[in-house]
Amino acid sequence: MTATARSTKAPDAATQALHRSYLRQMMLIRRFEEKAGEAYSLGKIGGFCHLYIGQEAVAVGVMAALRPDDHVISAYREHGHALARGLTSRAVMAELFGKATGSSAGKGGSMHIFDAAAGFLGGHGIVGSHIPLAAGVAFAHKYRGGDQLCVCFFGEAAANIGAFHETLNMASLWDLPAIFIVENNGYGMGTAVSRAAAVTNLSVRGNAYDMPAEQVDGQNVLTVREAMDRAVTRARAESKPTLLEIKTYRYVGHSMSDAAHGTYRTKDEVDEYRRRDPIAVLADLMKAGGYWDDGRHDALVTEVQAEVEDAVTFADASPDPDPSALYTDVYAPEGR
Amino acid sequence: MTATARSTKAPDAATQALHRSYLRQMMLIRRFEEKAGEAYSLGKIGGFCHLYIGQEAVAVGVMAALRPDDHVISAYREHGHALARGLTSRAVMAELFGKATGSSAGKGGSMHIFDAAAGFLGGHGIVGSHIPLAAGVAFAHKYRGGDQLCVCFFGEAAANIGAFHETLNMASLWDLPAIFIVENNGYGMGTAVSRAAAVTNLSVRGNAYDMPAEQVDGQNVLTVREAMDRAVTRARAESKPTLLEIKTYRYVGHSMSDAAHGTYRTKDEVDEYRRRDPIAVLADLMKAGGYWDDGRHDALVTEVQAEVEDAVTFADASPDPDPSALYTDVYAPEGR
Amino acid sequence: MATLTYRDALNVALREEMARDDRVFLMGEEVAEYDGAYKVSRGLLKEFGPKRVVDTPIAELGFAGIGVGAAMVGLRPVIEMMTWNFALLAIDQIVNSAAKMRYMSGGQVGVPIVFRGPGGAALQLGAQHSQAFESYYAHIPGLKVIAPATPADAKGLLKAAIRDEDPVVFIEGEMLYNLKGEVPDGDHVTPIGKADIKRAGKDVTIICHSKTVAPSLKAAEALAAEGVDAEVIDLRTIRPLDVDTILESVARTNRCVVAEEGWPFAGVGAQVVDTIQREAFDALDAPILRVTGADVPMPYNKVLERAAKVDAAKIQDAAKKVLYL
Amino acid sequence: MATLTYRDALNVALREEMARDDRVFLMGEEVAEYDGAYKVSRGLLKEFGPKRVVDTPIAELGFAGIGVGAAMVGLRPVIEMMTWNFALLAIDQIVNSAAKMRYMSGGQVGVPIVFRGPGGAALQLGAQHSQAFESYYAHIPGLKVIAPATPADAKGLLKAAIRDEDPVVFIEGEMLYNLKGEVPDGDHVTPIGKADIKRAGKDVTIICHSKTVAPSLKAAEALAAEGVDAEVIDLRTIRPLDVDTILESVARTNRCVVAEEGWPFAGVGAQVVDTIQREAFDALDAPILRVTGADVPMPYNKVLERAAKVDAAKIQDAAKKVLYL
Ligand SMILES: Cc1ncc(C[n+]2csc(CCOP(=O)(O)OP(=O)(O)O)c2C)c(N)n1
Ligand SMILES: Cc1ncc(C[n+]2csc(CCOP(=O)(O)OP(=O)(O)O)c2C)c(N)n1
Ligand SMILES: [Mg+2]
Ligand SMILES: [Mg+2]
Repeated sequence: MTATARSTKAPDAATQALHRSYLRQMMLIRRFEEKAGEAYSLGKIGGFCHLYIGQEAVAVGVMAALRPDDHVISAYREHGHALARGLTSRAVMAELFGKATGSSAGKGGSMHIFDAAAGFLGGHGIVGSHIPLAAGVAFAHKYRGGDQLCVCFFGEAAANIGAFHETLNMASLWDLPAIFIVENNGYGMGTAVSRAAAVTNLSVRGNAYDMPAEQVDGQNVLTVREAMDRAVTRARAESKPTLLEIKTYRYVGHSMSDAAHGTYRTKDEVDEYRRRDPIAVLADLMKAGGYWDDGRHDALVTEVQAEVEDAVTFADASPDPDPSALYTDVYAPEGR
Repeated sequence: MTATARSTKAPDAATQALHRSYLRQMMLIRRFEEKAGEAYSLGKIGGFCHLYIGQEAVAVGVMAALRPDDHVISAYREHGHALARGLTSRAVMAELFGKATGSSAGKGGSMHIFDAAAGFLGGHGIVGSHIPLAAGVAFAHKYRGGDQLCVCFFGEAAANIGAFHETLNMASLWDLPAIFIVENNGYGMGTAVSRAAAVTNLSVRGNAYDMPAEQVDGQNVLTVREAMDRAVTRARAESKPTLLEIKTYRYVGHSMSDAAHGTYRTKDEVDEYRRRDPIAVLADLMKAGGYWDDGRHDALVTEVQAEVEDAVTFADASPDPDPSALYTDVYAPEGR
Repeated sequence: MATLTYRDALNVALREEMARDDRVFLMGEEVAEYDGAYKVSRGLLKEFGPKRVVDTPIAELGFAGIGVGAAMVGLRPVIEMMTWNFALLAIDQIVNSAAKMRYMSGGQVGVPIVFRGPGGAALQLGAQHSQAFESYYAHIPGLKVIAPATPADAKGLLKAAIRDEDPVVFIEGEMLYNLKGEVPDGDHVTPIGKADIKRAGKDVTIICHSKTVAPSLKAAEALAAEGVDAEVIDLRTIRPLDVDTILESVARTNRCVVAEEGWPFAGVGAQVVDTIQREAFDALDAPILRVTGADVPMPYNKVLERAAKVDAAKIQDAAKKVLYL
Repeated sequence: MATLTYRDALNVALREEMARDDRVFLMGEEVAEYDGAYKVSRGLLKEFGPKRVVDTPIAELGFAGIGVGAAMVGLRPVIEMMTWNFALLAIDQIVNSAAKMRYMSGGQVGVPIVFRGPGGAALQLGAQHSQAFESYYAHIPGLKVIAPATPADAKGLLKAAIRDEDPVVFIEGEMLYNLKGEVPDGDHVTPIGKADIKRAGKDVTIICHSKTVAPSLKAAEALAAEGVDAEVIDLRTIRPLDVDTILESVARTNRCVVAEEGWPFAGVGAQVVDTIQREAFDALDAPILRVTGADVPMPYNKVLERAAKVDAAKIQDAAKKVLYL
């Protein structure tokens, strides 16, 4: 039985617990992002704020396949990745609020969430710029001789920029343990993938670098996890990179200043995708297996709701960075 | 009968004349480059000087398929392209000598040969930087509604840089009448293609952009011409780009400061390639057809030799640019 | 004379130039179907169609180069950089292709192109999205660099830039897009290379451009209340620099402050200072002071960001210092 | 103390640092099997193997970023730019990734990396291959910028750069590679941020760096023959600038010339001038003059190229002007 197949037979207890944890993470990200959207409207969060609503299964399925000593790097739509990697809701929310208790001490913001201890290396705002960084991290892992790997998340529109090409070529040429995740949510800002890429099946670009590549259903967290398991094995056992194009959708606008629909896509299209919501897909599968029900679901809703409320309270109550922080961290402290 | 097939039957007179002109152009380029090498050793040419010896069939076969109102753009190994496009030996040699009579008035040099009237748009020194320029020229042709096209020459090593990727994607997405010629001479400076590109058959990269692509034998000028005819038709009739990987070899070092062999390739390898010399390949075919012989060949050797000697005499006798030229051409003349 | 926002003034300039010359086209990310990330190109797709208003993939280096190529054969591209921060990816094309083509072709091939978009910081966009790169482009022979501060100049200078035979780097301000002002109707073309004396004064010259113009004027008002009569010069064009206007002013005021949004080291202001001390050494009664963005990557936090930015108080303060007040 | 070329001094520094710290690796085009386009890395592949001396494809943006990524997790990459002209393709990684990482991560992630290679013009390489970009990098908070002029400094400063916790832009000179000089053996580490008084003098301060040091010293000799005692200061580090040494000198000489290879507008010299006039206004007896490369793309022709470049005569001339001679 593959994990994705619908089944009335329940999996073992460990698997059930795993599924519950995936569900919790996805629900947490969803609630967190909704709350971030509200806080943005209240002016508590500034700048650009790119929400991850609809794409949760990608972050959760990917992270599930990793070890704590692996590394993860992402772009500006990274709140979900950070939470799935284990950063606390408090640290992420406080960063969005620009507070000293934030994961980047309030200096990074929504687009630059970092947690070195968790192996979470940002949050990067220049499209595609972190793709070579990921290869560099993988290069270091290989250099040191360990079997760690580096995962890199980016959008399908980023696959059209030069850094993607240069990096995938080198990663394949040098057999670097990197996994490149194209989150194909169909749009780069207002531009549909078919208006930006001469091939819309982006996984075919793997051939140009002799890199194993797959297209993956990104609405089912278990499918994502399975594809990742294959890629992780390839990285750890053979030190080889993989390109995973994970098909997903963002329900919300590109950023807080962009409407969810109306300009470049229809409400119908958004509704259509919402019908295969990643949270519902997993919850339904668990229910079908008999190890989930509405009661437990409601309890989990309450639980993540409480966690997010606590994060907001914490962020609200946290102080701004000290004014002196303006001039620290430009360079290493003297004498280090 | 295809033009490349060996045959004892002679083609018609027009074709014979065409073949003679290809042969002459290749021989002229060969002799021109040998002479440039000598002049460099004498200090008459400065800076970098990248010779085209061995690759002549590519330039000649490609240009043969073009119209005068098409455009051609190249990198720094472009003397051969310029001559094949119809720039005079005098203008090119004088440019290498840095003289006022040079094709770029002595301000460009070996890497920056231009002739706007001939549609020859340089001579560019940053690897890959002219690939988007070519697409831009093709964009302009399409914009204006004509059926002109733009040909872009670059080395196989340039296919690893970001500009290649970004440009080929847009050229395909927008159906631009551009022909991208990868002159795969096996090396980028001292780096063999297999040490720089994760795929050594570079034509497969066309798939990543849904762009028609071919691998072509670059030692036979007629094969090059045929492949170009297909690409030209595609560009003119359908306004579609093509990627042609033309396999060739440079007999000489990367530039004047690089030995022909010893560091990164063996003398045997160079000798091996010399055995399929593009000039000999065509001359043999013409001889087999009965419309060429040693006497005519020797006369042609003398003819191109005289042309090149004249070019050197001309370049030598030409003046340096006026000192005031230092400050002209930075901006358009006032009031233009 | 209509009252327009800076955004709409740019839009009008684009529209008029596109109507006037069918070689002009606009290309960039989200310029067409989305009407522009900052809506500068609103309505242009509808009016001129997809041939002349072209959405691109995210490929700054590539489409900057495509613009240069099109300009080499006679079109007049306007290439929008969604912001100038992203143009670092394209700077090779701007510096090595656009700026040098005419020279290295011995005068044969000009590149009449405009690269435009917002530069500098908006609000809380963090380190990678809050940079002012005027000095980078102004460093380069072969480029012209323009940074308008008002709706009228936005229109007049963009029209001039599009008509120019040489590559122009045109740096707008996201924070200025909503600024309203009187804009002359019709063919209002402002000459490139001419500074504008925004306020005449006799005690101190404040030199500024783009986003530092408004705080400079505010500082001048505050100074007036303290009995100091400040002259405010908006450079408008950074390269070529209007040295005459600057020197003429400093010859009268004998004191000078230079304000710019960007970082201090080798910024535009450094060049202005160099020029003045060299050409007007004896006129100076005090060292020239500069007011710049803090010499740090831009922090996200609101309070820190405010502290990092140039404001009227800092300019006022500097002006008083050069007056030894 | 051995006599080494500048090239070999760099080679020794790389070799010693690679032997000392196995986190250090060298990456770039042709650095390994070809022994370096300019042979700076000669023998390193043989000694340290392909894991630590890595040939790359032509992909400046990509391998600069790979270096930054490796540095983020604790390696100490030395990334060779075949020349700094090509680094414009990689400047986004240097400015937006390397320089800002520590700050935007709130101090968590440093980037101990060295980007190095030759900058400026060699001989007749034309417009795209003859550019000096010190001011670009020095503009950026988060970067350190070094440009050594002698073999001893090449060794000592490269070692310091490799040991530094922050990203360093290290600009060599192709025209200096064959320069010979005494180089201290062993662990010779020159502190970053300290200028070097190459010649003491009392009449005028000549500030220079990299390729303008030799012509400055030559100019000083010529001036001595005319009875002028010039002090020559080699900046060595551009950022952070050694303001103390500069000011101390100008306080004594009261006159100053700044020479640099690059273009004038917002160059390094502009910042030096700005600093001096601000901090030592009353000490100055004449305006500071700058000697720079001509404000044009570099021409290929030998005669024009010579006219475009800084030389001793131009520096001497400027020194006499500030002395009103
Ligand atoms: C180099 C660069 N160009 C443009 C932008 C502006 N921009 C930010 S996000 C974005 C769209 C990216 O789309 P995609 O890669 O599909 O990711 P998604 O937003 O869908 O997650 C653009 C154009 C940028 N940040 N960097
Ligand atoms: C962006 C950039 N990086 C590096 C160089 C230095 N360089 C000049 S030619 C060359 C090799 C190019 O090889 P290829 O593209 O195969 O062309 P070929 O020389 O074989 O004709 C290199 C690395 C450059 N000019 N530009
Ligand atoms: Mg997307
Ligand atoms: Mg090659």
